[in-house]
Amino acid sequence: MRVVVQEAPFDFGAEAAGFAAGRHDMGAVVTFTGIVRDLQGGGLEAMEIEHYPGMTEKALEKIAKEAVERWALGDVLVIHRHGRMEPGEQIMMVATAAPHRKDAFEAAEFLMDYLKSRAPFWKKEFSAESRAWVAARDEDEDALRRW
Amino acid sequence: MRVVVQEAPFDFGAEAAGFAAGRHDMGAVVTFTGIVRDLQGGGLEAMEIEHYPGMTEKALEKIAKEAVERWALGDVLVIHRHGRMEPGEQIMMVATAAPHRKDAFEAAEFLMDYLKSRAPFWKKEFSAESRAWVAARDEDEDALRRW
Amino acid sequence: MDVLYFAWVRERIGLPREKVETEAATVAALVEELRAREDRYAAAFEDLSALRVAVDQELTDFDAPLAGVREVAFFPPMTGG
Amino acid sequence: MDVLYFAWVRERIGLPREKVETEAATVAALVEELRAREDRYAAAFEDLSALRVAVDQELTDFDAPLAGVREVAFFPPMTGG
Repeated sequence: MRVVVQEAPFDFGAEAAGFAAGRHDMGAVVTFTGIVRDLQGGGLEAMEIEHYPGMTEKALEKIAKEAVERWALGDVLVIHRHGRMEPGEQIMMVATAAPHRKDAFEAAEFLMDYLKSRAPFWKKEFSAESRAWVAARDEDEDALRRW
Repeated sequence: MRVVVQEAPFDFGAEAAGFAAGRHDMGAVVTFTGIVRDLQGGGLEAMEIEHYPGMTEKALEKIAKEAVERWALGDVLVIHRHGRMEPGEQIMMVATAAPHRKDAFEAAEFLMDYLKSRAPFWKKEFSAESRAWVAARDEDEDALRRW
Repeated sequence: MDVLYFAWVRERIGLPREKVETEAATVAALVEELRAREDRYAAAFEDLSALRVAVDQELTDFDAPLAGVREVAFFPPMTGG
Repeated sequence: MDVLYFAWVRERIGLPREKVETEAATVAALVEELRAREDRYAAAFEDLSALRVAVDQELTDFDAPLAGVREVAFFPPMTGG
């Protein structure tokens, strides 16, 4: 299990390739990558992600541990950036390895649902016209109820 | 949309990093990788995957196209190997890119469920003691019913 | 018509493909003809519920018609992914 | 006790953290004290349903007790991922 919170970009290809590499007991690896998406019609200059140093790491570790307890997983990776990012940049990734695909998929979705609404990150979008905090979506809160 | 059927290994890290790279309209990328898993207790020497040249490509393209029609996806990648592989080797991968994570996750699971039971591949496991065709699992057939 | 066999169907019959001259109207009728040929065919086609069939590279059922068909393939349930 | 503010709560109050001397027994009581201070606090804490609170870096509710607590943080619903 590895949890990383950092400002610098991460190398998604290298992280994905290195995750669970050499394991002969895992049949399935799932990764999710979150990417800065431009506004509808374009114009996003940057996204800034604020976080709560200390609590962030604790919250991510707690979520990762819960995934390991609830599903038959061989490994879990969570990387989440903070600071300034431009459209197309990778914000974060999770990866799960499991003997079977159902566990790998469910655990990755669980991690994402919890991370969206329970890890202390806040996104602000900057364009020429405006700067606005991204509002939490009701459907993200709803997504937690299935677990 | 890209569908690849090949005997040679593929570079998962490079494929994952290159997939949807440069897109500013996709907020979510999901990948699934299938890996040769050793037998319980070890002893698997190799897995051989037989396929049906011609039909395999058609079946994978049909499955990928259906995913693109059913979910709001920006791109889909399917790579599946055939031939001889050792424990820990990557058999196949799918990747999905979407504006939102729900579409990316669901489409990846849909692709995997269909690919498991509807793409003409057959796995045979070789160990010192035995060589045996992998039996289809009822739960894989059941998994199709949710779509 | 080309008839193809994969996985343990191929192993039981002992060849991956063959040309078959047939007047069979459906896949099921073709299977009956093949079964009657030799024990190895009878063994391969013993339990149709354990088999799948593709006609011109599309999955179908055993009652599919064979008129105009170029290629029929028999194999066990698939295990991709 | 350290009191931390994030995102638009931080922007409305105008600072990211401060030391607060308080006898408040619960988070809700602390919020009442802060609200009474100045308009910018009143604005930040206007609608508690739009806020979340963490006590010693654990998410909790507004009726959580403050005895022995070192750090309280106020922020809007999180938007990670």
